[in-house]
Amino acid sequence: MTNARSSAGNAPSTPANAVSKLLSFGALPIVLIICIIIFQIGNPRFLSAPNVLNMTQQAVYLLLIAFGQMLVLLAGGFDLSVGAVVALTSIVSAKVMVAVSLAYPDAPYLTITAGFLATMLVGLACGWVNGFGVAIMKVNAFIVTLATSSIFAGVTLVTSQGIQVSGLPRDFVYGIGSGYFMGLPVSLYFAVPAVAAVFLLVRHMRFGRYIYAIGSNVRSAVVAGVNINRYLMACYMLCATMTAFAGWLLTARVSSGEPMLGGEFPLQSIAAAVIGGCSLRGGEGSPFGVLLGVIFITVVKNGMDLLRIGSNYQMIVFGVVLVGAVVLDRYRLERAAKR
Amino acid sequence: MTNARSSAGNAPSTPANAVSKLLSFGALPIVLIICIIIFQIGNPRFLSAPNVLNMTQQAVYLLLIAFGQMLVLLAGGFDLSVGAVVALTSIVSAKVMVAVSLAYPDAPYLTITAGFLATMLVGLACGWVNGFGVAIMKVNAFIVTLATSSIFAGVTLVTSQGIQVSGLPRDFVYGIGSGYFMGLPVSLYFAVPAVAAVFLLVRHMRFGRYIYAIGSNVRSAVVAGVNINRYLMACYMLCATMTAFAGWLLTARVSSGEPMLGGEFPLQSIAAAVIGGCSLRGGEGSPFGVLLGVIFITVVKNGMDLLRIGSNYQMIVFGVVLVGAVVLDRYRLERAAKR
Amino acid sequence: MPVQTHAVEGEVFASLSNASKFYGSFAALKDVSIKLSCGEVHMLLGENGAGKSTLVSLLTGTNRLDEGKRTLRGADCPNLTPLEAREAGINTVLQDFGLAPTLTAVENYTLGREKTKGGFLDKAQMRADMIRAMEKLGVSIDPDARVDTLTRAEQQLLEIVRALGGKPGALILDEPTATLSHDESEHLFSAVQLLRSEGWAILYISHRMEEIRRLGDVVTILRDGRFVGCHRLADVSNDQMITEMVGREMANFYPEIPHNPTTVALEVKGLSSGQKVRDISFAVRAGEIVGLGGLVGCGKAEVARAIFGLQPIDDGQVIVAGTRISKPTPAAMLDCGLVYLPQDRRGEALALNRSVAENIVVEVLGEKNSATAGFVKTSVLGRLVADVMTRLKVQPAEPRKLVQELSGGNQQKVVLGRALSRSRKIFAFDEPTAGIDVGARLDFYKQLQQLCAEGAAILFISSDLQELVHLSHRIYVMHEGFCTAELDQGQITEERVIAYAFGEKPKEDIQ
Amino acid sequence: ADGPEKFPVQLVDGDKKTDSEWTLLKKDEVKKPWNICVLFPHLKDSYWVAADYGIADEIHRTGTAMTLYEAGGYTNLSTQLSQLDNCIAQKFDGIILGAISADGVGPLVKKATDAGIPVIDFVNGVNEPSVSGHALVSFYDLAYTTGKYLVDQAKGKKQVVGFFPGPQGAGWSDDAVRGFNDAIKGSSVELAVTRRGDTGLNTQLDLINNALQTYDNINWLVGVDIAAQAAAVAVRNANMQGKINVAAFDIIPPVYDDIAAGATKASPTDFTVLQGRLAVDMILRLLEGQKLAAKRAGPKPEMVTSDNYKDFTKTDMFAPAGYQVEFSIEATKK
Ligand SMILES: Nc1ncnc2c1ncn2[C@@H]1O[C@H](COP(=O)(O)OP(=O)(O)OP(=O)(O)O)[C@@H](O)[C@H]1O
Ligand SMILES: Nc1ncnc2c1ncn2[C@@H]1O[C@H](COP(=O)(O)OP(=O)(O)OP(=O)(O)O)[C@@H](O)[C@H]1O
Ligand SMILES: [Mg+2]
Ligand SMILES: [Mg+2]
Repeated sequence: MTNARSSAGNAPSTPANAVSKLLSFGALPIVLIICIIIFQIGNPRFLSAPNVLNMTQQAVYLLLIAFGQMLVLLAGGFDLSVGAVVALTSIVSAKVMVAVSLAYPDAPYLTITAGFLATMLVGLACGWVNGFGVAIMKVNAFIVTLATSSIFAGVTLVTSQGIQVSGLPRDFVYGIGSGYFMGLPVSLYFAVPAVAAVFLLVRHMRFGRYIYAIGSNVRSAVVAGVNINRYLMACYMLCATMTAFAGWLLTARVSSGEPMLGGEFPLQSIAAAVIGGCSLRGGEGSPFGVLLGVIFITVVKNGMDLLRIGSNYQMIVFGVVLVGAVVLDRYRLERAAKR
Repeated sequence: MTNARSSAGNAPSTPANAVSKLLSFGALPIVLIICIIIFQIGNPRFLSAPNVLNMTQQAVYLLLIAFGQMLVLLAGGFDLSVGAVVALTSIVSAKVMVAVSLAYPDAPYLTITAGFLATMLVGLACGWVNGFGVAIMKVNAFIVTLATSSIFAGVTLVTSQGIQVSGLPRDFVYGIGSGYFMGLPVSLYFAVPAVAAVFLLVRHMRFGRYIYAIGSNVRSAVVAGVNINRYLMACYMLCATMTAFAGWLLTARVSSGEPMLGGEFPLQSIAAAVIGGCSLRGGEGSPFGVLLGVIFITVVKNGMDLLRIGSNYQMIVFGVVLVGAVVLDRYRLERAAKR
Repeated sequence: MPVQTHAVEGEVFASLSNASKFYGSFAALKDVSIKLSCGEVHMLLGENGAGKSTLVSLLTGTNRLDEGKRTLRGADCPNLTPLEAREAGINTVLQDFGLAPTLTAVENYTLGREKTKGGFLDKAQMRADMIRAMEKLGVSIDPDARVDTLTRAEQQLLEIVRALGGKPGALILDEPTATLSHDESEHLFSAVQLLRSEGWAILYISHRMEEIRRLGDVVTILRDGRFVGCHRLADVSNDQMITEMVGREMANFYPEIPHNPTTVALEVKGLSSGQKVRDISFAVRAGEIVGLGGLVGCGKAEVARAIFGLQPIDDGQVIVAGTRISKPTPAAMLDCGLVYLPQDRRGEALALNRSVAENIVVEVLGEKNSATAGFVKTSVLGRLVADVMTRLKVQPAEPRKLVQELSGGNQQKVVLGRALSRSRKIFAFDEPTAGIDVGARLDFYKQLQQLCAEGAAILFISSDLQELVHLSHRIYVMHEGFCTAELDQGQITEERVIAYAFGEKPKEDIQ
Repeated sequence: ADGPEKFPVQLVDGDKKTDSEWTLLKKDEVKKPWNICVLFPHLKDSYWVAADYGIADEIHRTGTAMTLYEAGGYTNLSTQLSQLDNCIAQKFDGIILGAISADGVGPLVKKATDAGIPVIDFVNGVNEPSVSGHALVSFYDLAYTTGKYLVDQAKGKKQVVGFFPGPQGAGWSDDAVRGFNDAIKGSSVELAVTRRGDTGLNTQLDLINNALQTYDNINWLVGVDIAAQAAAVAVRNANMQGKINVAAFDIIPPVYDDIAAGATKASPTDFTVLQGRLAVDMILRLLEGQKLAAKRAGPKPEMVTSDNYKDFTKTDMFAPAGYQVEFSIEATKK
């Protein structure tokens, strides 16, 4: 809807227009602003530069994974294996980097490049397996990704024997993992191009149209001549690659290959996407919404920590806020529909 | 579907008929039989009486929860909160039983009854909250049950402070938890009526017809005059009550109230239901299939242990078997359609 | 696949020879041959379930060809994919739409043939294309509206516009007018005639004889998945076609329905609902059929929906048998004896992945005598299902078959069966005959006749003008949400209904 | 508020362990209302509740302040890193870290110490050299103790063990496996099966039952606290009391109760509560500018058996009954 509207070029950019544009994303921006105000009152440090940077750094990984998850959700799928992919990437890329840096101790960039390539390979391979199960074997995405998540976790443990891989190059750990460039975390510079690419893919390229169509009504896509299997494969492979990329950046942050990394991501990434307007039935959702969803989850978690809410109560509050955000969103959308 | 068949009364019960009836449930029974044969060859103790009893005991809890989950899935929903409900029931019922048995030390049956009532109350309350979110607030079931699962877990931790509740009455622990009656675990006698009731509800009662209709196409159910909200509420409440009941029996088995009980159930129960033919889009699936799904998961987990497969490899094997079972099932169904 | 790009008049564009398609052991098509020639409108005729849509699916590559030969522009293509078919110039309007509900109209319009500039979508260009294509057909749909907010008729129009915007070659229309009203149909007919003159090959499926006669050059008739005959329309009479199609002679088409109205069963006073229903008042008495007519989107469907409680009432009263219903809900209205039959069978009427039997009985289940203590009386319901299925001739007569495996017309019969499954006092039918064949139509009219004789009150909403005019005892015509006329039995003519539907006054009423 | 003033500890320097006494700071020795950030992997079982109790009680006693964050489980390393970051951003005076991963928290520990915030590694182990101190008893030592206990009990007779050390990939669990294996190496105690799995009671119970079906000569079940608790239940259910013995390598109240009831033979205790007190004391000493007696220290583990279980002060090991978990404590000192 929005794209056609923007392309029409009939709406001059007035403030009222900006507000209505914001409103077209549902109540989420408003809920978010209210949350921010509450947190800021509760702890003035909330909007301080260090804490904002801190939240940015925390959001990067979830953002990458949620954008990958979004692709799969748009196409009517589901990826529960993102957590296992993060762990597998972490172990494999770390092992590769350690091996390369032992062979060529003075070539940190070679090492990092090798690690990056290994990451991409792991992502593509995992995504291929998921896509194969869903697109070619035509098994339900829930079962496939539950199964592959068990398989990937098994492979991770067999490869690592459950032991961390340390000895990563300094440039990787201190440069990418915890470095800053012009006041912003380096990992952000890595993530932004990937996120922007997905944005363009979804909103401005044929690919996006096709996956929306597949998720919305497979039949319509078939009739339109879309190669369903190819695009489903691509979605799962892109999702796993984005996830692997996040796993690699996370490995830099944690400075070692970790076999237990990423357990929180499957549910969090789906939650972020759904809060941001993605439907689990496919064909609905927008990158901007998912971005908001990621920010929302990050802000609420960080804010509750800063308000010193005990974690038991945090769980309760988080649940209530989660449903509340979605309810308000629905309520506003309904009102909009009535107008 | 069945009504027409049973009412027609045209099929005499021949062996060929029994085979074709079995086949109508897909390849799952066959895969199961093959697994059983492999396990039996690998370890002759697999089908020994003690191990079969062992598996029965292990399957009981998953069976109850998967049947509850099935109700929700049939109606087009999803319940991720079953794990949290198990833990909450365990803590609450244990606290109630400990309190009652302190007040009336000589009335074990009173204690057990009180615990049972508390269990039912917890189940109904949790189910009501889920149903309220899904049916009345009309929020996506994934988000609602993810949120309530966070809320229930928070309540469990606040109530228990993360500490086990011990001091349960002997009759509860030894009678219900680990007792045998006529050679079968007592918990089985508790579970069977509940499971049978759900079976009747789904296959032979109006309720079942309506939830199939709702899950298959809500809008058509509305037009048919079905009170959607009431039936959705009922599904979530029944699911949570079945789950709470399982949580209570599990509390007897582990002989204390445990705040960390049941984390494996959300994914396992959905997996069992989907393996057994339930669709995540609603309106499809049968109790018999879900029973097979539960048996399948239990048998494979137990069999791999008996084959002495290392736990890392078990994860891989389990994933492969999971997808394999569903693929074979699909394959057979397609062939059947071609005939 | 090598394809030529432009067609020559009279040349065979696409053909099937001895084609068969099996679902399991059931032959949906057996040994059927057909030739689509350029510059010719080829009609396809057959009862519900005869295999027409299946034939279409073979031409568009959405189904595998089990036996026989398929050619496109002279080339043999045993493994045609939908993409290849499209590239070769086959444009299709399917019976059950192939639109993506969460995408906008323009996104659907361009789906599969998006215009790009440097790899990025050229949205302005695509939008302009669509607007131009709509002008050609004389329709206007908001390009930015999500498809699931469009009415069924608008969706149908969008499908047609989309098919017309494809690569030139062939146009396949599977019951395109099933929910279109007079005006839109006229636009479509002229578009079809224009394309024919431009040398397109056209395959047209319809159950309406007047369309077949008016547009067709050649007609192929199917029965039970088999080829029966192929004629030039000039050489064949309607009766002959019908006889070949159903295998027997057909009696007089619109039955005479006696008009013996008694008490007022359903009354609506000043009803307003949403943006499409404004201040509507009418009454339906027991023993009469009251028609509701108008153009697409005039709000006739919403009137029935509001009465049945499917959309909120903003103002006005709904009175059933003298009692005012303050807030109608489907369950409450069913209890008062009013049954509503929605026009959107796949969206609103059917549980597609459930069996025929379950779909037929779902409304009856709420009744006392269909269950004891919550247990469904399978034998009672089984008899009811068998009865309904024979009465409406649902094919195949297997109550356990999933509804999604039935042909479009048979799905519609299941919807009718659901409405007729128990005795009611008031019926509201919205497009009840969409997509059902002549024989089934006649059967349905006879059911109406019988219901009317038994004293039922019937609100009949249809965009098939002839049907509306012939069956209704009285007609209310709507235009942009308002009721513009009430026509009594003597006054009902097609011209009057059309005029009022356009919000004008017919000549004979001006004096 | 009624904890001991001092308790026996082991000071560790490289491979060298020396037994010593650790004296806790008196309230007036703490000059400022220091604000401590405490990070736990989770707070869902009695082990970490006991740790919380030890820390909170010591904070109360010294009049300082603390806030506790828990990551929700051992797979949520990324959450713990965010929390660690939050603590640094909020400028806490010191950090007590129950790390999810020994290596994974390294850079952030460095970031904290670079920012002048001392970090005490608590319970789980941290490899980053810049960490300010370690208050822990290694799980290697605990499991080693259990292994040696079994070797003693065997008296040269063949013993067959089913070992359930918890989830693979968790550092503490891997340490325990190594410790136990080292202890029984070359003895008459042999390992029939090591079965890793989640620390859910039901999961462990299923694993143990399946192992009992598979290996019928097992006469010892040894495992992490929850596994030992499950093992006692499994043995009772199978009516194998007396034929199969149970031992744990760390202790929680149900295991203690089982030892008292004779259902479980023994378990070493790492005095979780004292470990918490020790961690607080270490960080306060550092903040007050004192030097630690050793960079690495931990309460001296002891074996709890049915013979001596009454000799232990329960509140040195567990949180008292009815204890309410504390997440945030305001300073009472000005
Ligand atoms: N904004 C909307 N959102 C969802 N459904 C809608 C919307 N507008 C109309 N509909 C549905 O579309 C259907 C047809 O509406 P419409 O008013 O066009 O009916 P009509 O006048 O009977 O036209 P026809 O029957 O010829 O399509 C109704 O079922 C109506 O509820
Ligand atoms: N997926 C399917 N599985 C099984 N049978 C099917 C399936 N699809 C169609 N059929 C059967 O194939 C036959 C032909 O169906 P088709 O849709 O081609 O009929 P049609 O001529 O288009 O009828 P209508 O006029 O009702 O649209 C029907 O008997 C139908 O039941
Ligand atoms: Mg058809
Ligand atoms: Mg209509």
